Amino acid sequence: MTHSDSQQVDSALPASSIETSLEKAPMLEMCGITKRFPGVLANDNVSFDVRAGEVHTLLGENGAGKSTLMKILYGLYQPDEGELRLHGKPLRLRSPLDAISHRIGMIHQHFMLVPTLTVAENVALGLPSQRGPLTDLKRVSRRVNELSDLYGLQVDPAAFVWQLAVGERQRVEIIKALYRDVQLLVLDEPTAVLTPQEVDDFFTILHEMKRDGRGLIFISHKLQEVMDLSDRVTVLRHGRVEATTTPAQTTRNDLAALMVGRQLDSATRGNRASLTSETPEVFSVNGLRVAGDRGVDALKSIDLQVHAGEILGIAGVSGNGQRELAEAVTGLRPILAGDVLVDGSAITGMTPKKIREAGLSFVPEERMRDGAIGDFSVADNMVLHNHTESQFSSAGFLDFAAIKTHCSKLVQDFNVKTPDLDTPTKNLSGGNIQKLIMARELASNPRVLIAAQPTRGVDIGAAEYIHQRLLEQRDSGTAIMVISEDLDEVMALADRIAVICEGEIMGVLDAGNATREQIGLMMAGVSDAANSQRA
Amino acid sequence: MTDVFTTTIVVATIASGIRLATPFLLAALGEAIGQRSGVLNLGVDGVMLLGAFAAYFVVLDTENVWLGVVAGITIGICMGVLYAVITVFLHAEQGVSGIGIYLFGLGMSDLLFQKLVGTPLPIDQFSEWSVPYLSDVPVIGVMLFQHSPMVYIAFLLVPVVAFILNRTTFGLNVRAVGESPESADSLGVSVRRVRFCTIIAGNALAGLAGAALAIELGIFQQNLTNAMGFIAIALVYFGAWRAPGVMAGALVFGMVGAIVLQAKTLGLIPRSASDIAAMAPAIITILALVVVANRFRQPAALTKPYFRGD
Amino acid sequence: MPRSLIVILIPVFSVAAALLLGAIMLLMLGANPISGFATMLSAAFGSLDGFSATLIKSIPLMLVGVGICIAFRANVINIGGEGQMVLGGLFSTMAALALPGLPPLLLVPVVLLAGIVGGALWGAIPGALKAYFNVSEILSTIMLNIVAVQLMNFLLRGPLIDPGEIERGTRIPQTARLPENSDLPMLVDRLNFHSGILIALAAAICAWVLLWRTGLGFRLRSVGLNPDAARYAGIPVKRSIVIAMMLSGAMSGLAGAILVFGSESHRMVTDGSTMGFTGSAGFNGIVVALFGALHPLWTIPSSILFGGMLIGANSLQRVAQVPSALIIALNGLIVIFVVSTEWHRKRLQAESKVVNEDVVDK
Amino acid sequence: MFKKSLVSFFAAALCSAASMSASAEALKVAIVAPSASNDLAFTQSIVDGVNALKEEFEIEMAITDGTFIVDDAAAAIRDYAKQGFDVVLAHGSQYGGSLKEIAPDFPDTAFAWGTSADTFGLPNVSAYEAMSNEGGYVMGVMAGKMTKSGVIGVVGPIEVGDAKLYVDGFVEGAKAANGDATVNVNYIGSFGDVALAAEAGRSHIANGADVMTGTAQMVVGAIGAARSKDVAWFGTQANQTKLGKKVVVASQVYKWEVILRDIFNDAKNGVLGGKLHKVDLANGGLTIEFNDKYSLDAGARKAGEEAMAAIMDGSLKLSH
Repeated sequence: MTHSDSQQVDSALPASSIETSLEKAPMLEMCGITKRFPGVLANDNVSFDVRAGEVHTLLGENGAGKSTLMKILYGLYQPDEGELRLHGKPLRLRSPLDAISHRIGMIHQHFMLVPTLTVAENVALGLPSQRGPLTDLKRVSRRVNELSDLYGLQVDPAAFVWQLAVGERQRVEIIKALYRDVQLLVLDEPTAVLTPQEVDDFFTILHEMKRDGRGLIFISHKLQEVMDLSDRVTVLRHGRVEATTTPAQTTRNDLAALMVGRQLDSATRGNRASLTSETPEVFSVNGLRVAGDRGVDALKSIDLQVHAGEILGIAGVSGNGQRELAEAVTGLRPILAGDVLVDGSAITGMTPKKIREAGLSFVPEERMRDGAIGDFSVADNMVLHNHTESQFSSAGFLDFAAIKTHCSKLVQDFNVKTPDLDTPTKNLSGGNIQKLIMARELASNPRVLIAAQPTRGVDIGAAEYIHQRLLEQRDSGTAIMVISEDLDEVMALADRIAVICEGEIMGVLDAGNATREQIGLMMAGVSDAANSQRA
Repeated sequence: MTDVFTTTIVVATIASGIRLATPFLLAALGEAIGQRSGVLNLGVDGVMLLGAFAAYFVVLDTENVWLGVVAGITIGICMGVLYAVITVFLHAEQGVSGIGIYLFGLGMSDLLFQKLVGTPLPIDQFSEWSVPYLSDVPVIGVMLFQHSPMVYIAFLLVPVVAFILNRTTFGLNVRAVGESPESADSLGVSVRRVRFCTIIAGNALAGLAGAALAIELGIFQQNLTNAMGFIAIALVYFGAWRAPGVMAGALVFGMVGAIVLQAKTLGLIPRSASDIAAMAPAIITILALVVVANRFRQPAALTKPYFRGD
Repeated sequence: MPRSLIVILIPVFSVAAALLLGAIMLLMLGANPISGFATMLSAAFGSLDGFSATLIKSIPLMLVGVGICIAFRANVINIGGEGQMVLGGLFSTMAALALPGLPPLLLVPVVLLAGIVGGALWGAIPGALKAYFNVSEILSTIMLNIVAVQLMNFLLRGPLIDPGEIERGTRIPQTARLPENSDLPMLVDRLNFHSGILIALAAAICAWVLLWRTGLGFRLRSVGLNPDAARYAGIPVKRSIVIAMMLSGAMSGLAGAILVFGSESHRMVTDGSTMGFTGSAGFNGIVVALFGALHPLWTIPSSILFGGMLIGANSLQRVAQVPSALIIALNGLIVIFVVSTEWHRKRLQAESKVVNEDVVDK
Repeated sequence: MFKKSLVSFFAAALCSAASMSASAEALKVAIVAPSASNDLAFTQSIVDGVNALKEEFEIEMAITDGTFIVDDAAAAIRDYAKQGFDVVLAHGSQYGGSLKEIAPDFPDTAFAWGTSADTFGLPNVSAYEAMSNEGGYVMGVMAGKMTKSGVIGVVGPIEVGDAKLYVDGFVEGAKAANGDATVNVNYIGSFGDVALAAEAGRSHIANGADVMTGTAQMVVGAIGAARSKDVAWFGTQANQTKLGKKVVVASQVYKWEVILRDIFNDAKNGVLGGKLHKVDLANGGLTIEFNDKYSLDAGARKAGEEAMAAIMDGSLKLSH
């Protein structure tokens, strides 16, 4: 089923046409790379190259082998087979230090910044100092300022990284790379934390770097960005190269098909919920004020309402209070002011257990940290929240037979692929773990469901399935709040969209006629757009 | 008359507090360096004991206190290599392996003492060294500038350690490795090498602390340190992982001990309550930990072994 | 199969390596290692007397070890076993002194319960400090050990002292002989082999049931493995940490009570140090639990083995004049070797599992 | 079966290695003591005592030292009794409680314990004690005469037993010799904390003490302080001159052989206990050993010797 598709695409893109469009000799080549881990073939004879002044995108689902390949390029892993060549010469990278000495840089998806150090210290880290054993932060700061001016990256070298917003942290990462004068830079999903407008600025910087003759490897699964930015695109699947092509020679749908291995159905979006003034308001948040981790208010008096049978999407750039919102309404974070109501009665300040009993379920954003216990079995994780209920325990002792029966039903209902119920959950794929969590949270048919980043890092097949289940749940009358940084997801799922920025709701839009641009502006903190909409 | 008497007592108490603080300070500075790079070493007390025995044995043999100091540091370095191999290369759980080091040091120092020495013969002690000019200053002179050389070394190490941590490339690496080893690794800083160095430096200081103690006392005995190493670890938390803070902690601990001791000597504390008074340093440390734990965060990677690529 | 065998054999090999080092040390001490180990073996397991002494010695190790297991499963490292044992001893002693008239059937459970309460209380303090004030339990337990020993000295020198000691003016810091009704019943009178071992075995089994068969154990383990996920699922994480430390302390407290009521002297004595009362069981229990893979049931054979080592060490000292400090050093080496190989054992175990999953998948 | 034969093989191998050819008449004496047998203090005194009698009696001696865990000591006592030792010396007052329970199980074994004055009314238990307040008094008198600053320091462990007796005697003597002298007593609360004992010594010196004493094994720290500041020191339990050749004035030394002789003779004659034994100045069980290298003020020494004589002839009664 999969091979015929990929072959079709391959035949549509003869290798010769690629050659003609980019004649320059490659700066870096990775030839026939194979990397095995116990039980996994992460890279299977992968070949990949980058030319100076080019953006070469690496596209693929989670687990397709992108990060392994890039870790090999950065000296973090050694390939089992294959070799690297830089400017035609064989290259052996034993550690990041080797990569750095060859002016290869990497901006990781999770920023590699030390929060307790200043910007200048982070930039200086790992570099020899002009003053021998002593640090030379003055000189570093000067150079940081120069680079800021040159590329338009405003950053205060004396600021501590923990004080910086996410966008600023990314700038620090870019400055780190520029300071080291990288000739080759790997960018791992760099736009995930940016507003659409910030993405534009970011692309300008990348174009600037291309013009300097640097080679850029761009890793993303946002197909539109890939089409906009790339000179070439290589698609990885199951550790193998599916195709290398250019945006001019392909389409978004073709890329998606290559990535997933089959043609995707066009978005299966059910009808929008039809809300009338009579639709009961099941979940609401009034004047909610919540403190962030650093003591500053993360949420500044926000109001939200979700009706029965409705999905409210919360859109926004990461770190604008989404996490705090989810934690506050689920009882995991103290509330400074305001109320949270389920069916009109306040659940403010209750323990998470009481809140769950009031009919609120929660799919957390960090599934392996907050959603499930990796070392627990599938069955244990299924009853994590309700093992005390009389159906599963009596007199404090757990009834394993009842738990097993309950779980095997859920595993079937939600199509969780697991060898058995005793398998440690960490051995499942991300998609299956997320399905497990969904099964657990929906098993009680909750009045309210809070789903944070429900499909982040999940393969496309599982994501489709999860979206389908969310829509079904909505249709059965649950009030659902989907918090997502993936604007496409919010626009596809939500009936109404609330945009959050710096702890404030910039406005609530009707999903039917909201545009990306409008939402993008609101994500950046412009609320005017919303005002006109509200009427 | 009473005024002079009181001043003398205050001066003596403070000087006594400084002396009591010295071995704690040395050990705690070493522990702080290790912890800033993300390594907890619960074996300090064991290393101190081995350092103390090594110093005692060498001074007994050579009658040269400085050779004893060298012996203490050397044994500390050896134990540091052992601990570094265990925790950095073999990824052992730090809390428990530290207990292993402690038990090993506790047993081994006693075993060696019984077999190699037996009778607790006295050894040469440090002679006090008065700082020229400064020691003649009234009050302050006696209090601060008439001590054994170890006291000066310990307190001079405070700015040295602070300087290394805050102003040098190595210190920058240490702080980065303790907070975010993956970030440091991604920039080519070898997490292993940094931790190896800090562990060895920390254990060398623990060995030195033991040597300082044994030579200061002029004697060795089974379990000479009496859990000092564990208290030194607590002082690192007390001092929020900063050298001056650690110094403050050691001084508070030493001063409380000295005040209790002085009060007992003068009969200000009834003998029936002397056990209760002996709890004071521990209780004060717990209270301080409560305050510090909420104000300061420990190095984020503390106790966490680093695996590349996770 | 070979891989899973390796997984089992690694800790055995690491202990063997430590013992080999111990043999080298014996040689350097001028003792024949073979006859040295033989002395230890025969003293600890070679006769009924020796074996009963070994079992008696293993009681506090077993109880403290089981407590360590419980705490460790909730990701709390309890280094306060020493202090908790002291408090257990003090509370049970006070109960026996306060209620001398009760019949044995009542008094024995009462004093043991008092010991449990004392230990639990001393464990709950660092638990609460960790849960609510973010104070590292490693440090607070160490400090509380210091406080406990001074408390013991104060009470045994003052309020609890044997009135006879005041009369005679000798003022040995010990209580009067505790009421005979509170003596632990003997299993074999001739060997002074008391029923404490049954209590310890029962406690180990209870701990296993608690951890793997009850909702409370489920919650403790989930908090230990992933406090964030536990919190999200509505499990009270802070309370669970306090409970884990309380249970752990209770085990040590029980050990302290058994030390008092199963002792030859049937009274509580202090030499001014915790070690004099506990025999370092609070620390050795960590070694025992670790060697027992932090599993309450494996802690049983582990504690008997280490109990035997301590008995053997005493006889080694008597027979071959090898200081028993050797055994402390050897215990340290065993910890070091076991912990150093632990990560590799786990990795091998995980790898063999991953391979198995693949087989199942296909 | 196999196991048993293996064990017996090892046991046999062991016996041949460890046992000495003991004649039938040899008196088998076992010592159980809390600290090391070469500690220059309490434990060494009893070992030296038994050794001193080796010429008079044919003695086979076994020692279990460093037994600060009371129950381990109890196990050792029981074990020696089982093995058929004639005399078992429980050398530590904290062992009394255990001995009281063990002794009735072995009516044919002679037990002796100290320091104490309590035989529990058992026919096979003797108690022995050292009137250490007597030597303490004598040295207190010398200290009172010697002091120029008028301040004397005492470092004690915990205020119990033998330590308390010695300190009380010393304070009494010092006060008797020099009514104006201040005697600062500091019980540091531990038998083991050498560093604290050292600092307690320094604290005395800082408060003006020019003569010090102290008792229990942690005083080696305080002697170190005395040594580094050249402050005179009086020792007890064993001759402590080795610990400070320049500062130790004199030591009260326990000569347990004086009473052990009686105990051994009794045991040979079938009297297993029920007696109280005392070492004191009068019976020569306590002696004051002076350090020849220390030039002691003749007046002070004379005052001390006079006090000693007065105690020995009974003309001076101490308050204890």
